[in-house]
Amino acid sequence: MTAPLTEQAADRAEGRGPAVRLEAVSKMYGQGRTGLLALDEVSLDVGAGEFVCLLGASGCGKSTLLSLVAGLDRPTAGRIEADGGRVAMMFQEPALFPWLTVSANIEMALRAKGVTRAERRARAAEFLETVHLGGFGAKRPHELSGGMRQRVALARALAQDADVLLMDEPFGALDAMTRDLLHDELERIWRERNLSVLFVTHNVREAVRLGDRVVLLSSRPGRVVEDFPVTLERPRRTDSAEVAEQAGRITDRLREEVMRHGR
Amino acid sequence: MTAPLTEQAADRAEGRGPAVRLEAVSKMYGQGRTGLLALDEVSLDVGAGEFVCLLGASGCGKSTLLSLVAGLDRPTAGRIEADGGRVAMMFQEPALFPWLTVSANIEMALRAKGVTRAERRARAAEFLETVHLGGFGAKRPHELSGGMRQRVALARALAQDADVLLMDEPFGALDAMTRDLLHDELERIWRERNLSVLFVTHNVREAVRLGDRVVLLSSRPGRVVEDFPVTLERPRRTDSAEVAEQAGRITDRLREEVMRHGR
Amino acid sequence: MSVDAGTRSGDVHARQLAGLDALELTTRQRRGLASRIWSGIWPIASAVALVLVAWQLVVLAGWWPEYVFAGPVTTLGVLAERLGEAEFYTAVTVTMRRAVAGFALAIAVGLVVGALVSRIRPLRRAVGSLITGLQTMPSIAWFPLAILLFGLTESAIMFVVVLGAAPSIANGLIAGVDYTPPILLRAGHMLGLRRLRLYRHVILPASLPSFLAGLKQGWAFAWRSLMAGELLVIIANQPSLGEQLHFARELADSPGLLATMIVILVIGIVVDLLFGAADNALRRRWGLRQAAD
Amino acid sequence: MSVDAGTRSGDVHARQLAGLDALELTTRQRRGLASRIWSGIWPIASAVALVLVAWQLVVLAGWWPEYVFAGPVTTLGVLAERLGEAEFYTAVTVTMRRAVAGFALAIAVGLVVGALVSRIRPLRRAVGSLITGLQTMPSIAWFPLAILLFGLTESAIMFVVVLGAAPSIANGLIAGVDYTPPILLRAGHMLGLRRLRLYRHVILPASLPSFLAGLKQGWAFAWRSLMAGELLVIIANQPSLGEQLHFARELADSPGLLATMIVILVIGIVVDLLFGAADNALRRRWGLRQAAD
Amino acid sequence: GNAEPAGTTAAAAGGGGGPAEVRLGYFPNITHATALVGVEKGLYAKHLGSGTALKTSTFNAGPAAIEAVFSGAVDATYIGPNPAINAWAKSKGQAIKIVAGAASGGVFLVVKPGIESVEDLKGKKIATPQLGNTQDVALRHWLDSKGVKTDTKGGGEVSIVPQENSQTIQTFATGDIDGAWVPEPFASRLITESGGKVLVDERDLWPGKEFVITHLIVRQEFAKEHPEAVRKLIEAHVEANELIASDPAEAAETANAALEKLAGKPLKPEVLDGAFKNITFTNDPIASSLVGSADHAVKVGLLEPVDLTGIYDLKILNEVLAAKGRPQISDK
Ligand SMILES: Nc1ncnc2c1ncn2[C@@H]1O[C@H](COP(=O)(O)OP(=O)(O)OP(=O)(O)O)[C@@H](O)[C@H]1O
Ligand SMILES: Nc1ncnc2c1ncn2[C@@H]1O[C@H](COP(=O)(O)OP(=O)(O)OP(=O)(O)O)[C@@H](O)[C@H]1O
Ligand SMILES: [Mg+2]
Ligand SMILES: [Mg+2]
Repeated sequence: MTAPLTEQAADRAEGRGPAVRLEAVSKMYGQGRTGLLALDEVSLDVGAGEFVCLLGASGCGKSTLLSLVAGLDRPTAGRIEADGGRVAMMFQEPALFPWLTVSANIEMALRAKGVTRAERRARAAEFLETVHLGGFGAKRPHELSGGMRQRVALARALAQDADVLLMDEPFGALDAMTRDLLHDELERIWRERNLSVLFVTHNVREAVRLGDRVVLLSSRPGRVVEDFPVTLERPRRTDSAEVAEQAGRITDRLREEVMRHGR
Repeated sequence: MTAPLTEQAADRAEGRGPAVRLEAVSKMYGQGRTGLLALDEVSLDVGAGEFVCLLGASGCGKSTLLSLVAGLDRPTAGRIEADGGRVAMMFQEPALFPWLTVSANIEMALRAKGVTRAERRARAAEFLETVHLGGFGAKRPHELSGGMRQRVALARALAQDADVLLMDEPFGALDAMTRDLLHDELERIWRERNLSVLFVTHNVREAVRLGDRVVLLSSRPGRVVEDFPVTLERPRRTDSAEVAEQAGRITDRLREEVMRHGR
Repeated sequence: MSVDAGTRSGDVHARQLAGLDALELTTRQRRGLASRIWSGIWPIASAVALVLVAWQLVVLAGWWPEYVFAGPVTTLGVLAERLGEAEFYTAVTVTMRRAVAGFALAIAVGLVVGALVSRIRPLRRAVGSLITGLQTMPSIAWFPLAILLFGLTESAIMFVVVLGAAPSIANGLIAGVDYTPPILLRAGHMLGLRRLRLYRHVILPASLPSFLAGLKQGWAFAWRSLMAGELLVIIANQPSLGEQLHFARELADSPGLLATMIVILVIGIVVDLLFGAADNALRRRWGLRQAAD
Repeated sequence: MSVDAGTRSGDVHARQLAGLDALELTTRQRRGLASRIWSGIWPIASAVALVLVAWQLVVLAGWWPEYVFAGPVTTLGVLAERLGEAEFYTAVTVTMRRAVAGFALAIAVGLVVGALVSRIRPLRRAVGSLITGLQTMPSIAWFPLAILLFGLTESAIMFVVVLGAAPSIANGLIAGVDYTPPILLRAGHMLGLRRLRLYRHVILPASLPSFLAGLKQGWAFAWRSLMAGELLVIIANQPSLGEQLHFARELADSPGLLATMIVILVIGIVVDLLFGAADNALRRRWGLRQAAD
Repeated sequence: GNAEPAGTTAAAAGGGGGPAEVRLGYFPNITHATALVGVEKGLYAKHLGSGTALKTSTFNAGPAAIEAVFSGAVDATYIGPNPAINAWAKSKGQAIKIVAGAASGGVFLVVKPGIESVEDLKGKKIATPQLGNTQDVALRHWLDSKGVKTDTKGGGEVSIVPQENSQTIQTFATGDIDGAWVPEPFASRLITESGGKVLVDERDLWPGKEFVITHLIVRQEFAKEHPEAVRKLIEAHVEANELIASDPAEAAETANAALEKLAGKPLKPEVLDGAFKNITFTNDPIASSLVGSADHAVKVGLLEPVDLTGIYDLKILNEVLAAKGRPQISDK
């Protein structure tokens, strides 16, 4: 069963189309016998200003879906519409430029928009503060820990000031506390900028904490299994009982799905 | 306060020394003003056959500690003793060899030990099954998803048949189900081989699910804040109430610690 | 705005994709064999045609008399005539044999030297820079030494070729080693690979792209050294391309010179295609190219 | 078994560390300046001493008369004498000026050609292999064309130098572009960098190591071409190293030839040190070397 | 022919009586002593006058000089017989003319001691400067005339190995070759340095003991446009040769000084003396030897038959000589 759009999302979407729409999108890597079907007729909308979380087993095609939406790859079949203006993406790896300092990495996001040098620097410092890395601007990526690199990548994605934000496990390498802090920051920015977010995570609570909807993908090939509206009032807390309860239900469904595929 | 060795660990350690012993180990990156103290007089034992989990905020020096133990880097001060024979390490990144197939990457672990070609192949296939990637042996790393790569790295580390296993967020990119399955596998192998494990994670429940002890590091510079023995009976379940309860206590302590550092 | 699989409209998203096309990032539909051959051939064919036309135009403009700068017709005539003679094939065979043998030797030497220099720090300090120094030494400077050591034999030619090519190959390897990602070295180390085995299983494969580039440069050096070296010892009954090139110039034989240059170019291009094939295979394996282009 | 910071004992763990030393993975204690200079100099000094001794021994063995193979004493005498003459410095200046100017031009040409060829697929198909083809073309083949186009001027020399060096530089850039990690390209693309800006901000910096290697090879080609090209036009009152090399050989002047070779080697080494410094800076920035070695 | 009145040229050149510049080429080589002395003593500049600048270029070998003539980068150059024949043949008689001779003689077959006769040469290796050049042809023709078989691929009873003269010095010393048919100063060097012995003096093989080793060629186009300039070059050339003839020792010194300037190193006194003694500096291009040498080359299979008729244009030289009251020179 596929859940209908939630009222909230329907509200938001009113008047204008969804920010991102996938219609029966399939993606095949390779061809013939050695080919691998990563996505199988996935249909999914992300309303304007909506926060959609994507859950699914490892290797089910979440990253693939994101790179299709970003236009980095072409679907084998189906249509993708992305009306939401500029798209920013945070990859599963930090993908920082090793030859630039941390600050310059973030400034690169502003460069394409013609921001002046001084302002770039100031904005980069701001975003570094946002991800709790103030004072690390002059370091190079290889001097950072894994989690710190991930946060720089987050800062870079946020600095782009895009309308659609695609995030691939952005908080995977962070401890619970830092994660909580960044949840708050992300929620704040999402609200302020009225962003549309497509957010991949393995942490069900995180998905419930952040999302307007939680979309569940099946194991390889990825297919939309279920679309859970999250109607809890914001601000939510990751360790609140309601989030835990909702997360529990989704986890059960996810487990069921994974088991069905014998994995 | 630092907790004493648990009885269990003390039992295990009886007769022989700890597998890994750190005595007042400090690590400074760089020098002088731009230098960064990553670890500050850390003392820590991992008993033979003990499973120790390491928790700490992002950037507090966990990976640094692991690479010191692995002998990949030298401490600025202090002593490290590693009596546990062969040491295997699973890095925070998968660090797979891009020019080798998945199977060959795993076989590389066996190569150093002079295992014959046919046996290497068979063992690699076995380990791929263990990490639920049977059938992916002929693929190359770039054809895998992030979580799949991490699992290959796990398979490679397990294939080394070492006595001490250092693991840096090995399950960070995995969904809860796959993670649970791999917890069971890891616990089984740990028991069978009587491994000594030093396991870095951000997931407190995971730490409680797996560890004999959970060691908490403070924020930068890393220092041992507290050493929680976990006496719950095995097999444990990540979603059991006892694990949740213990994890809650550790989380509180961790939060307190992180807050104290204003981060 | 929308993107259908296969077709594109002129909107922002499609333009992004077009941008990516240039990046060779997209996997593209596999085309028919005929169309792939065609797309492989037309650029080359049109480039050749363009060059020939431009050349003919220059000649027609009459800035220089034909005996100073021969036109394509004359030159291709001479070339065709040569292609009909057995001596041409002997010359190509002799030269290619020397080039391949010398290059193989240079690879062996370059590999050993590069491996040693890149891993042994005092050696690197001592002779690291000497390698580039040797590279800049013109072949003719070695001729006297070559003859002292080997007399008037083919070995003297080989000596010059190896001295020309080995430094490039060593340098390529050293650059590759220097830029091997440390994480892979650490991974190899943790897998218990030490020294030679670390070299063989981690460093060498990781340096392969750079090493391949070094090989390509090394080939160019080997070939140029050979062209010069073939004058060093002119061995009975062994015509060679270097000799032909030299004589064409000596005799102010413009069509002959141009014909020899074409032969050298064609050989160079064929060799480059071989390197290119190796390079493509490498990049495909490493996941650096995804399209079937 | 144990490892104290700073000291090592001969156990397993320490041996692992020793293995890593060779890997340059460990950060090491910063040593005193004197000891660092010493450790930089002794390998070079001992290498030079070794060569000189071996050379003298060969000469003492008396296999060849001194005028065929001069000994170090004679050679260094000639060299010292030259160092005392103004003409030597003029020659070095003239040659270096040409080398640097030609190389700079070659970089410009190589960069443009490399950039175009690496990004435009039909162009690559059309002329990609030609670049290596051109690289294998000996300098002397270009002489007639150089004189036709530029007469007996320094431009003719430059022409030969550029044709020698530009292909290497272009090839280095192309190799670098081909091996740019796709994830960085994707990241740049998502940051809104397209075409030229993607090139400038992502592809070029990512290709820098390979480009630098190409530059080094290009320098060697430029220099060799120059040594040959300086014979093309012997400009009055402008002595040059290429000329000196040629005349030393022409006159079968063994000490003169060896002295010139030493000068060429030293210049090559100095240039390599400059490249080495650039390379080290690059590697330090990229985190590819951590030790203060 | 001189179709253009001299006055026009003078007017066009601004009253200097010729082109603004005359570009002369030569080699830093003892057989080019005429040019070395003439340039060193300023004879060319003097004859050309103040309106016409002399620009000299030195070449390391024939091909570069011919390339320069073909491309119009030099107007006249001193050069050996082979490149001149090549230039004539390749351009089908359009590019150059030989307008004067410069040097004769100075070529020897130098061999290891112990080789006393042609018979002793059998099974030995003899070097020549280059396949198909005058010395190479001379050696082959001489051996042929003595009934010794050779071939152009290096086989036969005597193995002929073409190699650069500098290399010959080395290979003769190391024993890789047993003799060499080479011009000065290499012949003298083989004798003084490596104890070589002269087996044949090439002069003995030619009627009148004369054969061309260097002559002066001009670009036909240039000669057509500026016959006056050519005349002045030849006047200077003749004067240079006179100077050499009048005081050979002085001339040798001057030439050596010029060599030192150009090549960075003077010849050793004994080599200089030997070489200078063996070369005759003459205005006669010794046409018979050129034609004879070409015939020999055709005979031993190193040259396609080539018609050399018209390669000489000695009209101006003869006018200059006539003005000085000296005998005419034949182009046959
Ligand atoms: N470049 C590629 N070539 C071939 N197969 C690929 C490629 N990229 C991904 N795949 C395959 O597609 C499937 C989906 O991969 P994807 O990266 O989208 O998974 P994911 O859902 O992001 O998983 P994870 O949670 O582990 O990151 C996987 O089975 C993978 O093997
Ligand atoms: N090579 C290096 N050079 C300089 N500083 C470094 C280097 N590696 C790590 N650091 C610094 O040391 C500190 C600890 O890093 P480390 O990688 O050990 O953290 P971590 O605990 O593993 O963090 P995470 O959970 O984010 O992976 C960080 O502040 C980091 O900036
Ligand atoms: Mg993924
Ligand atoms: Mg870490």
